[in-house]
Amino acid sequence: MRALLVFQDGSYYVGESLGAIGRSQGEIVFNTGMTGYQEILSDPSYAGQIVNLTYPLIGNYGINDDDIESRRIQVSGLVVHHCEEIPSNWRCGYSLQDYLAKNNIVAIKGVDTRAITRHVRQKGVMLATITSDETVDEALARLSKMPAYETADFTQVVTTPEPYLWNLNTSAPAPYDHKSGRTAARRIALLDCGVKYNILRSLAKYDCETVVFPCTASHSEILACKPDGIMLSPGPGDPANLHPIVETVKHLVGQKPILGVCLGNQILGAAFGSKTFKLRFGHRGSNHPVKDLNTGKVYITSQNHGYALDPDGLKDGMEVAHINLNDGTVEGLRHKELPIISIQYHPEASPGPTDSAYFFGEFMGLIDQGG
Amino acid sequence: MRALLVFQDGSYYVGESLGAIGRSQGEIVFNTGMTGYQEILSDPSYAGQIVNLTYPLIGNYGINDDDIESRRIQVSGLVVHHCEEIPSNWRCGYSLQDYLAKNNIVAIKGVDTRAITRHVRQKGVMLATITSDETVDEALARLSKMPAYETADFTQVVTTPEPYLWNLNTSAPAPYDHKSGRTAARRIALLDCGVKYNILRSLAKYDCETVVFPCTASHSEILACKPDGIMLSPGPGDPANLHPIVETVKHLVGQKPILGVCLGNQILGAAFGSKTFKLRFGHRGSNHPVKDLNTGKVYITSQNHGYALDPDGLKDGMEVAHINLNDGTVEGLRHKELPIISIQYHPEASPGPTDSAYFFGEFMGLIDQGG
Amino acid sequence: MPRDKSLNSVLVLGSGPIIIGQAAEFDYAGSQACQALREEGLRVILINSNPATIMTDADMADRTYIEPLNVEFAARVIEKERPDGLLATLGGQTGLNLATQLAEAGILEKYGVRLLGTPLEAIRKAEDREEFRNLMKQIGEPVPESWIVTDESQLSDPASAGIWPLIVRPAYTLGGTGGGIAYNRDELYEIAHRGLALSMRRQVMIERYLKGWKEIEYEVMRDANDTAITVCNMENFDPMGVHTGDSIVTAPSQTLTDREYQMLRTASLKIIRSLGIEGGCNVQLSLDPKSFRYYIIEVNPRVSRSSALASKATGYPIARVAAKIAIGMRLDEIENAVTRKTLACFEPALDYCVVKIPRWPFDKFVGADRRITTQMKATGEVMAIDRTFEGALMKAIRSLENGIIGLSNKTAHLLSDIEIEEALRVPADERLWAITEAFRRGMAVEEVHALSDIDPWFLNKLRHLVDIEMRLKSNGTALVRLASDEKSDDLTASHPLAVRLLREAKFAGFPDVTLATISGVPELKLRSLRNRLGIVPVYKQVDTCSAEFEAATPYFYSCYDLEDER
Amino acid sequence: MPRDKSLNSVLVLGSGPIIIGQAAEFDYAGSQACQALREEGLRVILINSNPATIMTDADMADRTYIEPLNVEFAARVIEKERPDGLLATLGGQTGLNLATQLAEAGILEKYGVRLLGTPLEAIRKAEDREEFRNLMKQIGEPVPESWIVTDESQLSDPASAGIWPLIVRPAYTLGGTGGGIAYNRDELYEIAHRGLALSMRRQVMIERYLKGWKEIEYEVMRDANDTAITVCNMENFDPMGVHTGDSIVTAPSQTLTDREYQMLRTASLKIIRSLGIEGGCNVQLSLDPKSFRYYIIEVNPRVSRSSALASKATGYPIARVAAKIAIGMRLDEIENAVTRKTLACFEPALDYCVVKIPRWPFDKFVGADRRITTQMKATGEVMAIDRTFEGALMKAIRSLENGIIGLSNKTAHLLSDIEIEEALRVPADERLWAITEAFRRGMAVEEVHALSDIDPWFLNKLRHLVDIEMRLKSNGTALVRLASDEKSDDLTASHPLAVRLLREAKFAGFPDVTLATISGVPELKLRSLRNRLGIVPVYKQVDTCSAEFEAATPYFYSCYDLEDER
Repeated sequence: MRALLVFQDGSYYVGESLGAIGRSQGEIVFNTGMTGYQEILSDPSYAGQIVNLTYPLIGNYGINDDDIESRRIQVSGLVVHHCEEIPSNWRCGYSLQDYLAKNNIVAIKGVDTRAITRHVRQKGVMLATITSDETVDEALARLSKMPAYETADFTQVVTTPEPYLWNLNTSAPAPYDHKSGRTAARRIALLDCGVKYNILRSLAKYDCETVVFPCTASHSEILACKPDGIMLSPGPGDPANLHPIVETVKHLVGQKPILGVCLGNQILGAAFGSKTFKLRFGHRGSNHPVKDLNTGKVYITSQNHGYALDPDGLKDGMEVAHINLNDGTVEGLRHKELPIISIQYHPEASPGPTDSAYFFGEFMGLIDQGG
Repeated sequence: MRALLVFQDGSYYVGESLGAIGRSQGEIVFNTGMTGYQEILSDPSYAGQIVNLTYPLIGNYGINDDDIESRRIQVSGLVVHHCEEIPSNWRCGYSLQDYLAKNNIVAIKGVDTRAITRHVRQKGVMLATITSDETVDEALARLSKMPAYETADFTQVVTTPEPYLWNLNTSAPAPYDHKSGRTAARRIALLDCGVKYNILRSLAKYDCETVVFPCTASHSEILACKPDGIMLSPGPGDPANLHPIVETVKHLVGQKPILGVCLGNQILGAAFGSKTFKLRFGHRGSNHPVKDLNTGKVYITSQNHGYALDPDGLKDGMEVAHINLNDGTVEGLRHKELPIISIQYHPEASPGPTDSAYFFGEFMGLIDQGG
Repeated sequence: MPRDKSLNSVLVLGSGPIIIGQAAEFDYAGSQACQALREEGLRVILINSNPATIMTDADMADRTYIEPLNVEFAARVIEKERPDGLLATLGGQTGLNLATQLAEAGILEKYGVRLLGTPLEAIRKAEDREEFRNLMKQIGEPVPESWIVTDESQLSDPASAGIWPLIVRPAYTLGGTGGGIAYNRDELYEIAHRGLALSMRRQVMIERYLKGWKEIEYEVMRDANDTAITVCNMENFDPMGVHTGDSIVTAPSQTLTDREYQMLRTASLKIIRSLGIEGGCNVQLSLDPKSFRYYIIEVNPRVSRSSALASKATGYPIARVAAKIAIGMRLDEIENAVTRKTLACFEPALDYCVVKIPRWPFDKFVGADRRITTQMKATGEVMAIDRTFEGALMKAIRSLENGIIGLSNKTAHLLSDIEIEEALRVPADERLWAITEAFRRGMAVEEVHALSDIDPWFLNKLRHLVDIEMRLKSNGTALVRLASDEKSDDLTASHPLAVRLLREAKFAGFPDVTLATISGVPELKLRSLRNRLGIVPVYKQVDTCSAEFEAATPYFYSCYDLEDER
Repeated sequence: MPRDKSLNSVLVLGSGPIIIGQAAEFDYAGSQACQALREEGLRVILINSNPATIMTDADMADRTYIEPLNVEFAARVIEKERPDGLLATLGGQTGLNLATQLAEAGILEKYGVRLLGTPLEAIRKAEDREEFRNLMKQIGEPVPESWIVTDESQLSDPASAGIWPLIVRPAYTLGGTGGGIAYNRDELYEIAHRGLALSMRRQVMIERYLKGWKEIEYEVMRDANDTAITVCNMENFDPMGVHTGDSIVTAPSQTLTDREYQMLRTASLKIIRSLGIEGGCNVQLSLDPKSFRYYIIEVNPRVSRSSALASKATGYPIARVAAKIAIGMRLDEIENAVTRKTLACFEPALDYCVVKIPRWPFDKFVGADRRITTQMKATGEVMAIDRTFEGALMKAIRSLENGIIGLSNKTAHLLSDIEIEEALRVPADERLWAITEAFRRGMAVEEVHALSDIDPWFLNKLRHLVDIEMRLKSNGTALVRLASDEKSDDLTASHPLAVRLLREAKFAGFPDVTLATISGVPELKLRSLRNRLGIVPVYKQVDTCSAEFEAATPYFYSCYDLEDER
């Protein structure tokens, strides 16, 4: 069935409907990773976004039960060049189109995803819609009434409604009882703005149990679980909307070692006086070079963010520790005295290179020194 | 047996004796042709010179009875890198070393002919000697007493003692009887300063019989044979020494169509007011590009000359018609009105490319128009 | 760190004559290296003996020596030229061997020549079977279990290891005869017994037989600062057992999940780091199609034929970057020559599919054994790029210039059903066309997979192509009608199914000439029909970054898609 | 005339995958052409499908298309890019065929693309057997007499022509079986009868058989102003019957008198002029070793494998110059890239001897027929330069990298006398070593010549090498004595004969390792002995002009001579 991808600026692409029939809308972004569509679909940081995948053959290995990064599909919509109908992989449970349909995701295939990428590169991200029952003009009219991406606080949408626990024995959220004893060497309190399960899996591998708190949790609720360290998760949306969370974090600073990842990095930056600005088309993919300013070493990182920290406002001992080699933006912070580190990219990978997994180890070091 | 090649400037090369035992001396020059050593040996223009052959494998095809360009070996000496003892060619009569020995030519082999070429290129041609029974100092002392190459008139040495006739029926000089009738369409009178047989063979192919006159012949002797055209042959030595011949030629100008080749070109130039100058290391080889200024066409030519015409003095209607593309020197003249043409290179080839054979045809054209 | 300023001149070793298994890729790599070094102001001295290459062109190096590539001649050149450094990792095995010999002979030390790039130690470790196995064990990377057996009593080790099947190869026999695959203890003893008798030195090698496992390659690079990246991964169409140079290869991998991709990527980077390679390196891995188990098969501690393919498939100039690394530069100091805006320190993101097909010389060696095994037989290769696998494959077939332009070769249709099965089972140069013929005869993907072990993903793509072919055949009349419809204003509206079929066929790479033959529509008419329908190809740029950044280098491929980029 | 200013952009066609008989030389030629055209300010567009080449490097052309080399894809690129010109004579047969097809399909005319360089008409004339024969007859150049016979009654023509022997080849048989050489009328009828029966189309080709004739090649160039030059001539070690790509080749010719050389040169230039070629061309001629008779065998109206060899043998960049000629420049307007002082309009003068040896893939195709005939089987080649034939040959052997380092291969000594004779008679890849073995066994040059038809000049050189080998063997003690003489001030005076032998062996290219093996003097000791004696190699420059002019390009080879030039 014919479907349309219509951009806020009036440009549109004709393709075929994929997944559910209907309409989806969001900020259109592109991801240049060649593998990992399942992880992308379930990454909460894509909430409110339609993701255009630049690799043209999608769905080759289908969908499996393991490589899922949150409790549901998080993207608003998906744009692919070709969707493989007969996937091939030993873990494959269902095909991508069945998965999308089952989860009611309105996607589109058969469009020139490279042209779309080039358009976004040149014009910047913007609102778009996938629709199978409207004319272009109708879709545009609807788009014009949609609130801007920046106006929504998507962390509220993706955060866990209740605290939960994750440890080596779980491969999914387990109920958290604040009275129950520890099951691992360290306990991490995680402020969930849109955590990916692989962060929790990675922490578990370092012999940590993680208590995941809704992003609305207060600092005292968090500290009440007696964590050895605190982690600020990745998440979707404009960091400028997250004033309450920043305030929470300000109260946590100095209490425990803190690790911020992605949105967590920006929240920490905000807590230390910095502001964020929107990137024209963000960083989304598995091949971004990041330099550790301390060691001079370069890591290939998995990224997914549309905003960057302005380093100028940083104060109170916080300094830039990593930069992106492509555009020089801030990719990580480190406090001169306190055990606080953060990176803008994804040590948990999934999808993408696992080069930065060592960063969890650094956090463990801070915990073990401080504790 | 050990032999030496000693240069006037004191440099010397140790090799092995080739051909006759003894001493030879002359101006050392190099020839870059890769074939044609037999023709070179018998080319009268090399009189008074020791020829260094740049191609390192000499004697491969031996010596035959046909490819001889005059009645004897003309070079003073020969320098080769390697002399093949067992030649291979269907026409081969004897090996090069036997031929040299039989003809009493003192040569040298086993020397670095490329080093010698480079030396000559850098220092210019000079006197040298091949010797198998002297020390370097003895040879140098002897060289220092030798008259300079420029002081000798080698045309006197190489010219025919008596007039002779060459036509299609002869493959060697035949007696010339001035009473006998013509045997060919045209009769050419040739002033022999050191003619190569292939000039005579070439003329014969154009249905010419040639009467070859000693270079001392007077213009009236020459004209007495009632030629249709007059040819001035190539030859050895410094053209500045040839005043009497130049005077003879001045008397021939305007009488008959004239073709000058090599030394003949220079003599014609002198007859029309030009002077010659010595080239540092001459033009000797089979690969010199010459441009016909009239047509713009370029010909690969066989060359053997150590002097060039200075075009500045040319007068009385004579003009430069060909130039050398390597160094821009004069390679041919043409009279604006009279049927006089000349080239500095060898239309008869032998050795070398036959591209310029057409020049004999041009001469025939002048004869047939004028006669 | 900018380039090592103590280096003023570098000796580059060429690759000698072109032989089977070593074609122009080393000429390419060496030439790129010469240019890269000169770009950095170094004086380049070159030795090579091959006239038919651009590398021995007079202006490629500052000094070129036309000499044999051996210790004696190289030592002389070193003595004369006194280069500060020697670059040997870009001339294939020839250059590498010569460098090793020069070091062992003490020449490098004597004249103070530093071996640039990968240390010899690393090369030795990668190439010596035992050392390599030990290193892999140290770093916890798996290699296929193997035993060398000289006596039947030693068979108890492999027999009791519980690994089946095992491949048994007698050492030192002519043409490797007498080996076999053992699926159980009895077969092992039987085959080994026979093999020991046949081996001139009474020795057989027994190894885990990775039947049907996927063969995956990673091209990795590392600088002296230990920054390491993967430039490209590739997946072989032909599973284990066929030399990668004789395999049809796709880039990037098609059937790996991100987890599998990253697992093998991580292993490859671990290996390049453990070897201490400074420059490029090729890691070949074998992956179980049914689990996360994998084995390291081979490591080429240098730029290889696969690197050349990876370079052209991604736009990333591996040899150029390897040369700069060799003189001390870091990946983050080298410019991305394609975008000219980003750095060499990134991993190319492809937004197209690359297919390489080998070109074999069996047209010239009529009697030769056309089976393809672990020893490479191809002389050359072609590469095609498209937005679909089908399109890239069809283009690559046409690039072979062997008279085959699509899904049929000259012989497969003559084979009996039994012969087709055999042709699927035993890899040979034209297996591809035996597969298409099998689908024509109604064989199922599962059946072809059972015989060939080729991943169903690839087989489904081939079956898709055969499906289109068959639909074209049965829709000849409809296509003729479509092509003859001069009246309709909107052909798509009046012939929706025929137009869709035509579009599908073109997107899948069917050449007009094939469409014409099958449908009966003359080729010219077909072309004008396509133009009316707007089914025309566009050109897209190879830019190393999936359009994320603007690229400066104009390197294009055609495809049936929307936007033309030029 | 400077380059044609109406040209702004040029499409260059690459050569596709590497196949037997077409190696990296077209990559070389095409890359040189791209550079030459860009040097003149032209925009270069390139199509190629081969990833393993430097030509498809991103910075070789202004736009690179990775596409199949066929009409459909090329037409599209032409439609998009609208090049002013098409250069097709540098991509081998692939490029030439494609250009012809593009012209025939009307694509060039439709888009106003001019075919640059040699006109298609000339290409057709050179490649069509009948047209070529007619043209040669018109200009009075001889081609071997030949007849196509479909019926025995037609045999009277060749039978009565008085030409013997004749080679009879049945058309359309598998592998060319059933032919033969007829030395008289009876044999002709017998063989032709059999051949007609075997031919699927009842057709045999009968041709003058040039048994034992020399095979000579000239590389010629011509510009649009009709200036024509020969860049290089080459003489095949193997006489007629072996493809020049499978022959050992020397440059320049060694056994031709100036008269023979010029006769064939003149014929070659006449041919390039009569064809109207603008660019490079390769003329293959066959010369009777016993008279001035010759035949034109073949003309390649384009840059070929031989051109690459000729370029490297002389230093003259044929492809570069051909590209410039193609855009309208004249030979006398193009700089000599080596001297940088003279022009491309001259004929290189060599002051060294070049030997090329093919590299065959028989190590990889164990069962293949190793005989070398008129269809090329080599994959690569090596070239060596020295001041002697012996030295160049020995260096070339060492460059082969096939384990043979001198006058002995691994098998010739195992052959029986009868087998040796057979190995001399039937050309195969290792005939060279059968010859040296024959000399070892005391065969005379005349006997080897009678069996092999190889010119005695070459055979004498081989015998010279074997002579040295044998003298080394019988002088082991003397050499050991010489090497152990630590006291003598003047070794040459005290061991004159031993020193002379050593010098002769080194000048003839014997490697130290061979000398050590034969003489029993350890290699290191031998080397230090050589140093004491001053028997050390020097380097000489390849300069296109035999040192007549100073050269700017540093392109070197080693030799045992006096002056080192660096």
